[in-house]
Amino acid sequence: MREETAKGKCVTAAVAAGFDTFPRLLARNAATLGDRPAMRHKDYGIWQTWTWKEVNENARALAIELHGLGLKRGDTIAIIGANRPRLYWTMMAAQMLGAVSVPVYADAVADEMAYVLAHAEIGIAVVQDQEQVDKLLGESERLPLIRHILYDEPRGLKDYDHSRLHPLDAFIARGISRLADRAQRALLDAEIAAGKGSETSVMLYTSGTTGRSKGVMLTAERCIAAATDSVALDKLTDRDEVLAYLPMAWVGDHYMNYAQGLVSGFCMSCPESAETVQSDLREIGPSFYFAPPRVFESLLTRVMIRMEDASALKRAMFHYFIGIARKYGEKLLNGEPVPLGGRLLYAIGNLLVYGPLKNVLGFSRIRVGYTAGEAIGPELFSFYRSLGINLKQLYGQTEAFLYITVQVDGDVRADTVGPLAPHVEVRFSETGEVLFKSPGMFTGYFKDEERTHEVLAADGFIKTGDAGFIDPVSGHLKIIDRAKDVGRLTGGALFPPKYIENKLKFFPNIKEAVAFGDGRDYATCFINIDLSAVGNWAERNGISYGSYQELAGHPRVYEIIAGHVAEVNRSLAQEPRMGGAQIRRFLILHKELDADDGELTRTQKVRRGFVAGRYAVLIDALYSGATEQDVTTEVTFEDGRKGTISARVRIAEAKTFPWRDEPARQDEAA
Amino acid sequence: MTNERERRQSNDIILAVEDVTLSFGGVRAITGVSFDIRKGEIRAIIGPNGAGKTSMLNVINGFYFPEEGRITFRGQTRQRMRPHVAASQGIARTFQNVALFKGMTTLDNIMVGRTLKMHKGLFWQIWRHGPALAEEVEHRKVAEEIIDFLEIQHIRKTPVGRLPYGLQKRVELGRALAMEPDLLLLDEPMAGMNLEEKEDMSRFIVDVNNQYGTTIALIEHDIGVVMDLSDRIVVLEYGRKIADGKPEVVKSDQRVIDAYLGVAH
Amino acid sequence: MDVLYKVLVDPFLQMGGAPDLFVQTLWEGFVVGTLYALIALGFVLIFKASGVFNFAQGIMVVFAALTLVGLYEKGVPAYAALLLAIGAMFLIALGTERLVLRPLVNQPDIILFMATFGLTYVLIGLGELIFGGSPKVMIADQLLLPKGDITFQAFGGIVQLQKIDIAAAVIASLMIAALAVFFQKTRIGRALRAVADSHKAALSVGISLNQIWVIVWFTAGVVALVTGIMWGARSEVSFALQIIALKALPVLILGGFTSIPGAIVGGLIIGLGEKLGEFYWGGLVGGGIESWLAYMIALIFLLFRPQGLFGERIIERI
Amino acid sequence: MLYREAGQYKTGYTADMAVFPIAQDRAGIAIILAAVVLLPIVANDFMLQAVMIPFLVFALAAIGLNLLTGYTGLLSLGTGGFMGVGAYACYKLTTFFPEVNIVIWILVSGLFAAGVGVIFGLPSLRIKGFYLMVATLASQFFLQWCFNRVQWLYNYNASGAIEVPERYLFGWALTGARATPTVRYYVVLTIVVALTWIASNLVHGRIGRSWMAVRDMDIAAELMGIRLLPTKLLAFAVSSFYCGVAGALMVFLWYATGAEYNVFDINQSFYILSMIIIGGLGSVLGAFFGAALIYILPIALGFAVPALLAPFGLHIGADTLEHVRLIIIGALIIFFLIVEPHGLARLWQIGKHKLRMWPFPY
Repeated sequence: MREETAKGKCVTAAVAAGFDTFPRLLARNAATLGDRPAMRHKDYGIWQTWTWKEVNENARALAIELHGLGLKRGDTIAIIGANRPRLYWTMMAAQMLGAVSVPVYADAVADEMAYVLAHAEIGIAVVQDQEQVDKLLGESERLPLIRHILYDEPRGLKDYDHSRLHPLDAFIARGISRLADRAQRALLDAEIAAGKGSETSVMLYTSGTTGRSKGVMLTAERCIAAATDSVALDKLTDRDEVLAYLPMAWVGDHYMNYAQGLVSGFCMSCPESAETVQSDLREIGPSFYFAPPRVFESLLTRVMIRMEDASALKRAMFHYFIGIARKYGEKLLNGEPVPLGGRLLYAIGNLLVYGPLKNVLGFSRIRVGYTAGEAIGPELFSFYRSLGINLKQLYGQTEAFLYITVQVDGDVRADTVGPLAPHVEVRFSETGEVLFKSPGMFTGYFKDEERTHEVLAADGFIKTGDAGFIDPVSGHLKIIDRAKDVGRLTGGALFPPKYIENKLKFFPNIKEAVAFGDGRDYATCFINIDLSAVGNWAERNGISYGSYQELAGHPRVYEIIAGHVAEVNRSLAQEPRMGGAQIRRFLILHKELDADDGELTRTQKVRRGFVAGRYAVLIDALYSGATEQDVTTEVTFEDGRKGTISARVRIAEAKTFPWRDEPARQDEAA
Repeated sequence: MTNERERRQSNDIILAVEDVTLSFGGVRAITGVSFDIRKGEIRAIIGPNGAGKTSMLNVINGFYFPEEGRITFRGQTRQRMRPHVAASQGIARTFQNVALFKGMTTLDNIMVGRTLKMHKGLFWQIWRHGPALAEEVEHRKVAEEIIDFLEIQHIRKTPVGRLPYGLQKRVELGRALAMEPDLLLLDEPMAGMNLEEKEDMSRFIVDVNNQYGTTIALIEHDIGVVMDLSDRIVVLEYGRKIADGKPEVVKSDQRVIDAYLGVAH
Repeated sequence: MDVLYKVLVDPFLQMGGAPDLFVQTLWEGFVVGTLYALIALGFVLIFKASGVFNFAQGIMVVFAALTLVGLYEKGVPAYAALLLAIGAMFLIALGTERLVLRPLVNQPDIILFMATFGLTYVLIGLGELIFGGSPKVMIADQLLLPKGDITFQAFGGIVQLQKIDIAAAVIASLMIAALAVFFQKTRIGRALRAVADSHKAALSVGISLNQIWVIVWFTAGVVALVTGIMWGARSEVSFALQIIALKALPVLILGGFTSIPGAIVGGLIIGLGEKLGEFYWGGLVGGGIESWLAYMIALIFLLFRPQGLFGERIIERI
Repeated sequence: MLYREAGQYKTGYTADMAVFPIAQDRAGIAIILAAVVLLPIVANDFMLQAVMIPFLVFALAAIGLNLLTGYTGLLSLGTGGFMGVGAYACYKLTTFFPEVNIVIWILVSGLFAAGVGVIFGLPSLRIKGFYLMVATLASQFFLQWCFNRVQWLYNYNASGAIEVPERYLFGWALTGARATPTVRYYVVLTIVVALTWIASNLVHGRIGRSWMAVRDMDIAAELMGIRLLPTKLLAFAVSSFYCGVAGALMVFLWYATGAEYNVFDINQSFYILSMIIIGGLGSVLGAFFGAALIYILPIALGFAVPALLAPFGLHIGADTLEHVRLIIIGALIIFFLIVEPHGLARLWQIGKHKLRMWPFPY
């Protein structure tokens, strides 16, 4: 059964009826949406497009060939590369055979990758290109299990030994011809029929802010159930368009694009390359868009920088109307009353600024936009909303696949992550940690009973590791910080580092910030300046610099940052229970925190503990009262070579503000 | 990799130059030079400035007419022929100082390389629908493959005049490739490039020879590049051939050392 | 057969039959030729020094003559008018350098050519605006140019030479001689030659490029004035002259854009060719072929010698 | 600013290679077309007869010249001559075969112009640049001479001019004294639009690319296998065809009564050339810009200037205005060469790019 809606065939209603594995959903879409576009890929200059029928055919062809390679129910198969239709098809194919697909971060260094592949007991790896093939062959003695490697792009692989290497396209071609034979078809259909929703369909390795990453096992039916809820919530239909640009290994991509795509039948477009995401985004103009806060952040930074070069008149107009937007934009979006004059000004602004701006950014057609992964600066958040982009926050994690809370249209706030998602339950531990039960929740970590138990409470709730509370006013969930990170100053005042860092990071000039203070007398922080923003400022002010390090150390840069820190302190002073956590002293790091040095996770989150250890000398200096400190750090370059850089880092005092001291953790009772 | 190439290239001669002599108003540019190029090999022509290298290429693709000597390309011997004939027989080339069509985009430049392969006449062109358009699309596909091959997607629709030198050289190579030549003449493909660009370019040259099995004759000053790119090298000096053979042989040839390696750098 | 006779045989019989007419025609051609040469000279001067193909040379001729006559008609004494006309040419040179050449420096030739093309429009407009579009009579007497003619018996007939023509030929020759001296002997002249070779060289001589351009355009202007006077005196001063001035182009093609002797020889070839052609062959096709014969001669000539009479063979390099 | 390109992605090469890939542009074109089609409803005869028809005719000629000079890089001063060929050919044809519809003859006469163009294009193989320009002058003056001296061309009329006979199209008087501007306007419009479309098709295809290749770097073009002579001759042929048709339209649908040989004199060539210089070499659109600026602007001034001066008791005669017009054109040419050597078309492109990037500066 299917309902017709204005936006086209709304297939979500059909889900309940026994489509409990992805292969079944695919088959359904091929039947009901046959010739509607399912996937696009910008290749050879145009958006190559595959209909649901074709996708189904190709996936089936791959499946039968993988079967030929001996891929069995319960086996694992690795998928490594940028978002490519063929790689998504292999996922589908694997699931047809009841195998578990394990997407792996393509930018992981060979060592990291080898660990995951070994741990997941991978027998067959499907990769994008030569780069990945080389990684695998390089680590082959650590990966004895790998029997076959399939690749998408033949470039440069011509002269490789092809006994274990296979080009995907040849595979598909062969599979299609093989499926011409009824027996083969029957065999495949049998496999699909044998599939059970309760089987693990995908395993996502969470990069984990601590320790080695763990394989989160998700079952098909739960994934589909979760996706079905959110699809219904946001009324996604086969008329929607998304751009699949986030790492396939990340839950966000698997949920937003893969699961929701198969459930709702919308079209998923893969960018030409990482460099062209922006222009591809502009071309596609997705109607459903997800991006982590850092993306919105850097985007805003770039917007501001580009506007700096505009003519004075244009700049004035731009800022005037942005002001108007800040005043009325969100109200209009939330359907709150706005004076006629305001509506008029906003309309003009929309013609002159918002419309064109959204157009060049590729946001014109966004109907539903989400951000999550970490708290987003309120200013930043409302900036996009004020342009008329229906941007919402959600809170979730891999173990929950994905939603725990999600904001609904018309009731969106910057400082909360929204009410509970459909069919989700939440409770709080006495320490204020959030625990949840959700439709999509995982079945455990692969080969890691112990850690599974760590997070799985006796009553079947899952620990999020985040501290938060339900905001009495809105009834929305409010996340303060990682539970274990929320600390106390010796004075007893609360110290939520993330919370502070996010406030700092909203300033375009500040790229990354790491705050310290737990068990100390006062709060301090490291800061990474944003090279593009500050660099641009430096050019305009005729300040020459040779390197990040040089710019970071520049006195005038320190002035600017000090100003920002003071701003943050002011706002902290005004908030309940946060006043004590004002930053007293800070320093600007001599190098950018980098995933290759293990300072960030692959999803660009700070590895707090690691950083603290690595820069202990600097932290000591922050509390010793020294005004500068020498430090030597080992770094890893793109090509994997190691080297060291040393610097003398200046330490600055920050302006603080008086605050009304309140009794600690009173509204946490909620 | 190298053994791969050796496997690919056979011993049959694709082009033979026999005691060619060329002069401009009495000035001798080339004197009685003979050498041959084997199918599928990368052949380098080196020599000090004014040794007649470029003139040699110009003779090969019919831009200059030699006074004496014969040129045999794929079995056909001739003394003089027009450049466009050479082109139609499968000889493409790039130029010492980039000779792109400045007013046109990267894509259009490459499409020009397809001209010889396009046949729909004025009548169809007028409508630019049906056959003409079909043909256009078909060749656009080829062009896009080349663009993809040379990794210049991002400048597809940029007028080449605005491109940096290194990219222009790459586009020019693309334009030549679009002709699907049997013999590709490269006149100092890496002149004025920085190290990284040089590495890219040599990778592309090897890949071309590899992927499409194109025979390549190139002039290059960077001895290092020449030595590890080419299968065989001809050395010219003052329009005369002073050495010919495998890199290692040429490198150790005394005359070459005196004439060139010694002084060039 | 008959046609062939008319074209290939008859004209030569006529020449032989009436040598006096033949000489007369030659003379005509010679005079016209020298004047063409004079206009061409203007082109060459500018092209040599600034690499500009000065399309406005023709209108400069007209404008110069018009100014002279126009001023005279407005009551200015002849010689004063002459000086003022020279002054006007200087102003044009100055204006052109400031408003056209300087802003367009380092632009491709074609652009500069187009600019002089715009200049032409401006000068036509100005000329008509100030002095009106109607033809004027050159003030030959006031400038003490000779009138009447010399006739003498020769070649079995009467040859008649207009004095003004003789004057024209003489003055033109003087002019050319003067320029030759100017170029060979004077410092500026040498500087100009240097410019032709390379702009740097010119600077080394210690004259700014801008100055040189002004000088050259001014010189060309003076040449134009002289041409205008002579031509005006022979027929009349009108804008039609501008079209005739275009005949300098084929002359240039024969002579080459940079060679002064080339301009002279070319001018004579065109002048003679044109007159003879018109007189002996024009009749066959209804006359008036003067208007295009010059170009045809140049065209045919080009096909055999693209680089011109004195130009060198170009070897294309890539 | 007006552009909303997000979501306008191309899933096929046909769409990607379209002349107007952006929806907003297509909309714009549609609006303009609608406007010119509906114009006669609001416009008076003067507007049609003295402004629109000539504008279209000149634009067509300019396109023709632009194909030769702008796209193929062959400088030509023979435009007037080629236009003349068209006009005279059309006259002879329609007087020989009065029964055949004049519109057909107008188009066919273009072919004659093309033929002549090819003949005078032959030298272009050996000579280039200014030398070639002089060669085209030869054609200009020779043809002009023919129009004047070869009486057969104008049927030995005493006046020595073409006298346009009355011709009809679907019962409407199309040429001659009784033809209304509206009818003539529509016919001219149709022909010009159709030929413009064809021109843009040509320049966007293989032929156009070969032309531009020859223009930008003829040696390289030859080494790409492009044969210079045929390519250049084709350019001459097509260009002359356009000029020829323009000439025929000029005499039969603009003047509508007759024309003398000197209509097609060298000044006509200069006039058209100045249009493509200002409009922009190597741009079909530029031809229209150029025609508009060079032809319509002065007319506008013709009304504006006296109106402006009248209050101060100043009055300008028509001829004075004509002189001023020349000065203005000349000044404009120089001005544009200085500010933007690539003409209005380039300015338009820049403006368009700014609109697409709005609010960003680049």
